Amino acid sequence: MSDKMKTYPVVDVKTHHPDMKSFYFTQIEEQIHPGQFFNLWLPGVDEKPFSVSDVYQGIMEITIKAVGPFTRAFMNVKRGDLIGIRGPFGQGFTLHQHSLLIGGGMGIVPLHYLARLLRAKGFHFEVILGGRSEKDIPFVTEFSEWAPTTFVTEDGSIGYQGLVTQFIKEIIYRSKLSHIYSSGPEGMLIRVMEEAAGNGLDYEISFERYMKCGIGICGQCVVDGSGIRLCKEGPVLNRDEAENVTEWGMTHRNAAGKRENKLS
Amino acid sequence: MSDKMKTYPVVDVKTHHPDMKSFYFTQIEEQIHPGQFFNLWLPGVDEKPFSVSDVYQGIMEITIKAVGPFTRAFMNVKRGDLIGIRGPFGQGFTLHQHSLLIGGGMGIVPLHYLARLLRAKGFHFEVILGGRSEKDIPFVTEFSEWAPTTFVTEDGSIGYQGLVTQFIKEIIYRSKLSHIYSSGPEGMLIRVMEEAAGNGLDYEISFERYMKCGIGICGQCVVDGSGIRLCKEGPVLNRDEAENVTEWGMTHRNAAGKRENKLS
Amino acid sequence: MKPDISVTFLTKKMSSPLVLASGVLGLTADSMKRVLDAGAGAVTTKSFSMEARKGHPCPTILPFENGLLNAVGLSNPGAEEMNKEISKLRNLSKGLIFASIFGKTPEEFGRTAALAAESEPDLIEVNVSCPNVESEFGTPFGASFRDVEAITKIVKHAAGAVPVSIKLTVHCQSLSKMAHVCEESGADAITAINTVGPGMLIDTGVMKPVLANKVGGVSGPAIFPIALKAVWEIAGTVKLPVIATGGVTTTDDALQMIMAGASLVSIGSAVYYKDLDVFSNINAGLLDWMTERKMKNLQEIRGKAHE
Amino acid sequence: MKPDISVTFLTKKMSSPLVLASGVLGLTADSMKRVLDAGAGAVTTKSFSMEARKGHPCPTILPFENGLLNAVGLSNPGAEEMNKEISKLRNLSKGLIFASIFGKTPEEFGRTAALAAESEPDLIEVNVSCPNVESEFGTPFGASFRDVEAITKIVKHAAGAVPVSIKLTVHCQSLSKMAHVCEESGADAITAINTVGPGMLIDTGVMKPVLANKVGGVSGPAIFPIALKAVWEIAGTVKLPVIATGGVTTTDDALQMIMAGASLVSIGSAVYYKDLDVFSNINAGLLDWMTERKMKNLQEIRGKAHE
Ligand SMILES: Cc1cc2nc3c(=O)[nH]c(=O)nc-3n(C[C@H](O)[C@H](O)[C@H](O)COP(=O)(O)OP(=O)(O)OC[C@H]3O[C@@H](n4cnc5c(N)ncnc54)[C@H](O)[C@@H]3O)c2cc1C
Ligand SMILES: Cc1cc2nc3c(=O)[nH]c(=O)nc-3n(C[C@H](O)[C@H](O)[C@H](O)COP(=O)(O)OP(=O)(O)OC[C@H]3O[C@@H](n4cnc5c(N)ncnc54)[C@H](O)[C@@H]3O)c2cc1C
Ligand SMILES: Cc1cc2nc3c(=O)[nH]c(=O)nc-3n(C[C@H](O)[C@H](O)[C@H](O)COP(=O)(O)O)c2cc1C
Ligand SMILES: Cc1cc2nc3c(=O)[nH]c(=O)nc-3n(C[C@H](O)[C@H](O)[C@H](O)COP(=O)(O)O)c2cc1C
Ligand code: FES
Ligand code: FES
Repeated sequence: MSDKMKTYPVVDVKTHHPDMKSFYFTQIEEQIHPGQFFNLWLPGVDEKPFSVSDVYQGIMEITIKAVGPFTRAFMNVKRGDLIGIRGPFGQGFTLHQHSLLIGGGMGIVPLHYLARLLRAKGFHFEVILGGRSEKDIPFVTEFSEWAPTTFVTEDGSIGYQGLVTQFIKEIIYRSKLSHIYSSGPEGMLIRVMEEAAGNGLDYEISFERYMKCGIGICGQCVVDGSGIRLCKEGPVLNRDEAENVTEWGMTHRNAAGKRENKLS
Repeated sequence: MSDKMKTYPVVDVKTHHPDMKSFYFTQIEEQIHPGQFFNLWLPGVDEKPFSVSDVYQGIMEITIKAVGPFTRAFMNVKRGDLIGIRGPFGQGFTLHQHSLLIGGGMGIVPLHYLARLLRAKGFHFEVILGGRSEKDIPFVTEFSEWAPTTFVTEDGSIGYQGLVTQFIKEIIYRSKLSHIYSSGPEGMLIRVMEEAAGNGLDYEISFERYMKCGIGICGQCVVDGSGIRLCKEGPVLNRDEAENVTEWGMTHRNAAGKRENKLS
Repeated sequence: MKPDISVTFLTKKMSSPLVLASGVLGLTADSMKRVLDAGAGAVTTKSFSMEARKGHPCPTILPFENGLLNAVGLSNPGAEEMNKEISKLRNLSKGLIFASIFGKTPEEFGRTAALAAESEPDLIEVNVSCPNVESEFGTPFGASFRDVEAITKIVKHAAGAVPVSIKLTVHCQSLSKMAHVCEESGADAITAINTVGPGMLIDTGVMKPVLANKVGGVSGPAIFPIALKAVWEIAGTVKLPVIATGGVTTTDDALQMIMAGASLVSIGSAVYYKDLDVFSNINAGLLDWMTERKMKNLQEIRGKAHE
Repeated sequence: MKPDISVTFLTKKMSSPLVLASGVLGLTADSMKRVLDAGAGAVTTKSFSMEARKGHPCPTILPFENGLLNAVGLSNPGAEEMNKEISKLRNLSKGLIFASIFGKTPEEFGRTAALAAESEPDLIEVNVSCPNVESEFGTPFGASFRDVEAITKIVKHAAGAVPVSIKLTVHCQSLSKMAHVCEESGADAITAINTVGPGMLIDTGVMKPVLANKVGGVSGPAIFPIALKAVWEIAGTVKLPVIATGGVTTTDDALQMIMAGASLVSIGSAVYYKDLDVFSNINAGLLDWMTERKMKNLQEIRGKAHE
């Protein structure tokens, strides 16, 4: 896998539910860091960015939720189909002791692979996962097995009813955690940043912006403030980097590069 | 130095006589084998092939005799002038014990560097050098110092009067030599090949043909028979390779690639 | 005396002859500031039109063995939005700002230029040569002497005091004639070249062209000699300053462009090959080269390859 | 069943779809035999004219970062000498022999074709597109629909029973229109493409263009996507078989060309990049690829990228 386009066969598909599936690929030569992403090309359709949800025994897993034309088309991908893959792109998470993983919705995806590596290192970590309802939360079983995990759903279908951000402070203090990893809807991420700052904690957060090239030249994924490119210097930013960005929660750019107000 | 064009300053010039000079270059990174050649570009004039006459203490020596427009123009090159150098090209000599070096005229040039390396290995070798007269024989002093050397000139101005080929057999037997290196006018080389074959000896001979690209694609330097390229598989050929060539002494190709009869 | 790589372009001083080429990171004030901070003397915005354009579906940009293939499809947020970025950037940096524009008709080029001029960029660069919109607009304007003449005149008129550079493609009958046309139509500078081709890449697994647009323009190291020849030809033909663009990734490339006659050297794809360090690295490389040769300024070597 | 890479070109069987491109090692029977022995299904001679030509002074061929730049200047020993080589090669090998010709006028193209036909090559390839002789002959004939039409007709007539392929350049207004012109003028095949550009390289030490001819055509990996697009466009337009040429160095490149519609794949610069093994390596690569996919012959994938 590289910056250049190459197609790989899907070696397996796992259906979480009809709108969320994992796809498996082999022939992974390079080291892939959790939080990095790949551009997946569905020939004849489009190419979009997706995080790595797992790398295990030489097999890479990508987990996709149907939310629009591309991801819906992807739900029809079957074993043996050829998918174009470019990457891994961007900077991922670095591994730290005593961390709290805070994930919301499909943002949970990169935290899954992160959790596998933290666990392999024998590091202590805890997890808070949230979503609209249980079916919006991928990898419930794995996280539950791997670490103390708090679930929070809007409809209470699993775990607590509420928002993940309500539980951060308590867990940090209870378990003496010193590093935060987070990924999810931007509204949640902003609250995480505030919590972390309030508690003087370092963090690494994975953000999303509209991406095209993945290789840092089209300018589509730049954020206001520092002008950094999320596909290249991100998608995972540390505290210094994230705090220099001025557009969180306010604007993002659409496919034309036009600023739109962000509602999430 | 590489296949790509780059200019290097001449760091020194040594005048053997007004029509024969050595030019020195530094910045030699690669290993250069004796018998290999470089293409030298005199900006605004032309680019032509020249053997390496020496590499010593990181300095490369090229020795040129004025015979036509290009080489005459080269006699005006001074210290500090920039010369384009591409190479080293082709296959050179391999190092053997108990060898006889047979050189004629400017063909002596590559044998000089070969002799330096044979000597550095502590190998035994003897030398026969010929030319029209003493001034056509480069490196008289060095060869005389380095090995038992027989000089043969047409005018008797140094050594014996006659042709080098008259002395081969005698020296081989006297000194129990088993390998022949040769370079010089093609007429001489053909006689050397005959002598070697007659005495069942292996040899490595450096041949010349009109060259352009130096990188094996223009086809200018191919020889009839095996169709090998002297710039790539040569200029030094071993016995098997040389015997498969059918055009020695008969034809060669001019700049248009047209066969001409060879008179040398 | 220490050598100086600053240059005067038209009437303005630049700290470096290096320019960010249009289409690369030229979307927002903050990202362009980053490039200026990285050492560029000027930045060119992504080409913009009156209205926003979404561009083609992805893949739109693909590295191949020795270059990039792109069919972004001139996606841009439209003149109004870009003008805001230009004005914002003006307050953030002292670097020069070149506004790149395009249109579907000569008249639209004119209207876009008039809009762009409102933000008072240091130059309006007129992209008459993008190959990515062919199927929509027919052959690029840059292939036609008549179209280039019409566009140059109309844009010059609309741009008022803002100088105008016409960005040419090698895919025309004669670059020197085209350069003459630009000069005679009132252009203040010429940018050369845009991408070459177009080209294509096919994935042999699915047996389909990889770019969503099937074909795209070739940029990067692959096109360097072609761009150099174009710059040399144009600089040898007209007196206008030339902004050299195409495959520059090293100090030596930049020097070659300047020796061919370039006033400025524009860098796009090298941001992929060398990341943003490419600007400071080439600046430093130019200084070293000049120091070694005891040169004072780049004027001493400009156009030398014509002698 | 084992896959088979042999192909039928026009009426003749070839052991491999690979062809040696004109201008590379195509000077003598013995060197062309070597290329056929190395795995090519056909060899193209160096382009020849009525009379011998010395070509330009050196340097004539220069590697750059990602390709070759050449201005050999169509040096060749003339038709008479080349006919001898072709006849000699016929006796040495079963491989197909393509005779490449050029002329200074359409009439001279005709006369050279008539001469070339005497040695009964399997194809006469008509080099209307060499950029290296521009200054001598003006713009290459390949840029003009009218010239290509005239040359195709005259050569077809002169060639008698020998089929004719016209070798096109991308530097014309429309490749698809040009392909139509060839088809309608009676061509039996189209070869695409010749070198791109021309380009230039400058030595920053002496500040001069490096090629003696100053400018030269670009070939090799740098031009692959441009050649691929050209082949795809031509094969999508006309029914004539296409001999694809330009930057092919790997099995994947050859497959892309075939999927774009190429009947044969011609290889020039790769002899520099991969040496003569390139032919046997790509042959083996094609066989492996077909074996993995249980394909029987290349016909199954030809033109697939158009679907
Ligand atoms: C770094 C990164 C990692 C991601 N990882 C995953 C993942 O592991 N699993 C997953 O299901 N989704 C992931 N996404 C989101 C995924 O890219 C979008 O869901 C997908 O592009 C939507 O395309 P669509 O055509 O189905 O929907 P659309 O209707 O086109 O869009 C739906 C949403 O996706 C966003 N989107 C659309 N195109 C892009 C694009 N090119 N780049 C970024 N966002 C886009 C839109 O802004 C909108 O918010 C990730 C996004 C980024 C930037
Ligand atoms: C592998 C090789 C190594 C050589 N090493 C040396 C050397 O170390 N010192 C030295 O003085 N000479 C050497 N030569 C010969 C040298 O290349 C020619 O003397 C030179 O090219 C003559 O050019 P000119 O314009 O001066 O003469 P011209 O009048 O053009 O030619 C004089 C002679 O040189 C031959 N020649 C001309 N051009 C070429 C060419 N491009 N390639 C090969 N032969 C050519 C001609 O056939 C003729 O025999 C070598 C040649 C080869 C092929
Ligand atoms: C991704 C990408 C987008 C581009 N977009 C534009 C554009 O919008 N307007 C334009 O005039 N040129 C555009 N170009 C062309 C570049 O400005 C430049 O002319 C060309 O790429 C050659 O320079 P380079 O090799 O340094 O990239 C684009 C090039 C690339 C690679
Ligand atoms: C050194 C060299 C010489 C060439 N000479 C000719 C020629 O005489 N006639 C011709 O039609 N094409 C000539 N070409 C062009 C090639 O045949 C081919 O079209 C081009 O190089 C692209 O293919 P490649 O990338 O595989 O080399 C020459 C190319 C090179 C590199
Ligand atoms: S997606 Fe193109 S710069 Fe980030
Ligand atoms: S000199 Fe060109 S092939 Fe040998």
